[in-house]
Amino acid sequence: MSQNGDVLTVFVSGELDHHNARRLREATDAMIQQKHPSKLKLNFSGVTFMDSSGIGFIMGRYRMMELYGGSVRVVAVPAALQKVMELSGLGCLNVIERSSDENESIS
Amino acid sequence: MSQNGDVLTVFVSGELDHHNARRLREATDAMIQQKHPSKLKLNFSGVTFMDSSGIGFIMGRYRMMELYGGSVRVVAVPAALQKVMELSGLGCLNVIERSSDENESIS
Amino acid sequence: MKAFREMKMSFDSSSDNEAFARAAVAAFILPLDPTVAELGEIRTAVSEAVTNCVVHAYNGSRGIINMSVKIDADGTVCIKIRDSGCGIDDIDKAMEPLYTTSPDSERAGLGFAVMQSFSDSMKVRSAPGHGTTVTLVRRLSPRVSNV
Amino acid sequence: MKAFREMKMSFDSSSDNEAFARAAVAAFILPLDPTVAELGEIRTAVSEAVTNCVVHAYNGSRGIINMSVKIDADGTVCIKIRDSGCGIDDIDKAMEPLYTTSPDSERAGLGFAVMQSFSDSMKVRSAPGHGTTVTLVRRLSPRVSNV
Ligand SMILES: Nc1ncnc2c1ncn2[C@@H]1O[C@H](COP(=O)(O)OP(=O)(O)O)[C@@H](O)[C@H]1O
Ligand SMILES: Nc1ncnc2c1ncn2[C@@H]1O[C@H](COP(=O)(O)OP(=O)(O)O)[C@@H](O)[C@H]1O
Repeated sequence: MSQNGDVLTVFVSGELDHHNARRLREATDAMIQQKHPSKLKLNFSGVTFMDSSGIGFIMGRYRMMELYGGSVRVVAVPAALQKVMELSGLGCLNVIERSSDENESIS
Repeated sequence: MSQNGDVLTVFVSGELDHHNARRLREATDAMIQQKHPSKLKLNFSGVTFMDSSGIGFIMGRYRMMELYGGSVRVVAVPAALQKVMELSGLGCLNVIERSSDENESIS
Repeated sequence: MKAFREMKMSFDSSSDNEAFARAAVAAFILPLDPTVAELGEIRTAVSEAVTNCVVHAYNGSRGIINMSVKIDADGTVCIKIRDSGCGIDDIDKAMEPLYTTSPDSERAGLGFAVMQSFSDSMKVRSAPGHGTTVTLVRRLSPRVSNV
Repeated sequence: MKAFREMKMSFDSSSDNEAFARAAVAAFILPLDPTVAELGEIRTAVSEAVTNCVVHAYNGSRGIINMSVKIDADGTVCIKIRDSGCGIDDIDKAMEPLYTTSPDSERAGLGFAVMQSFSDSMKVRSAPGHGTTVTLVRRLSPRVSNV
């Protein structure tokens, strides 16, 4: 995890399923509570597998950041995960960054 | 497969089990019968898994090459396969090249 | 190569077995030479079904999950995932996207939607108090034989 | 993490299932965080046992292979591979290194030697005409917990 201004970036990696989501959620929420960023960036470039538990994880952080008046962006989503992401409707909430914007995710 | 002088080199790759040994045996024997090399080099650098079917494959080629008055050398054996190779007793027949000789396997 | 093959397995409802189950299915259908996308989608659908057994059917307690995979001569893969857990009262409602009975554990209510999207047909049978069986059928794209 | 886990499976004696069986066992024990060497040796031992069912027990005809994997609380892995094939008349002789009844199909006669070398204990039970069960036990090296 890295923090830049009031942006907190979390690099998610490995297989994002129900089993692994718990630890990821705990680690991410501890950081949010500590840093109170206005923007949470979830960098998914290292995610090799994701099912709907990953959607639950994103939605959970989305709600949490809203509570604090902040926002969430999911960046660098591997092509293999696009279809699951699309099913979630998160695209409409402007949470998922299109891959063409991916260079923005460097920050 | 590549031939250099009267040395025939076969690059073996993937998982060398009973299922895959059949195709490998057929392809190798077809080459031997066509080229009649005096030396058969089996390059194992690409082998990611091997059980005793691999030993059977090497022994089979050893007998075949002996019939023709030729010899067999197994080169570039990955560390993970050493223990199975040692069980085979092929070391005593001077068939397995020690990894320190591995540069010789470039030919 | 595409002869009939069948595999059955059972394992406990530990969440470790979500990864195990999808890896086992992937390894079983690998000889059919599926595309990377097909393999990924089948792994995802299996993960959803097994997670539902862990999270909903047994709700954290220990139970047995049964899974079978059947491959037809024409490359059709049929996967059955069965539990002996709490069962589903209203299957139609359960299948609605975003519907979940476990919002607290951050379920998105999209498990059945993903299974449906990643299979050619999905069937859910359930007996409340006795368990649930999900059947997923997926036809793999035909391959030009290279032998 | 190291709680008791158990898995049972059955599959047909197609040679495709040699790779499937070792992949399934590897996926099942992965949560124990085995070393690469341990994982490789267990995969190899499983491959030998399953290959023997395909090659010897059923000798090319179709039959069912049963496999179970049990993980103890202390990280001991117990793998049973059972067939209902021809059985073994003389187990002591069968276990001798280099002994094989199928030299023509290039068996090296080292399957049992490999299984023995790659496990802490190996047990073979067989009833001629009825089938064979091989039990492999392997204790994984203890890990320093990182949680
Ligand atoms: N195997 C099962 N046993 C009992 N209930 C289930 C099972 N699978 C699904 N359900 C019920 O159906 C609902 C919707 O499931 P699903 O679409 O997978 O979403 P989610 O898992 O995110 O809740 C679940 O919340 C649960 O109430
Ligand atoms: N599951 C089995 N069913 C029947 N016979 C078996 C079985 N496993 C081993 N055998 C017998 O034991 C012999 C030795 O087995 P093994 O050491 O694995 O060497 P290999 O498989 O190379 O022959 C085999 O040749 C076969 O006769």
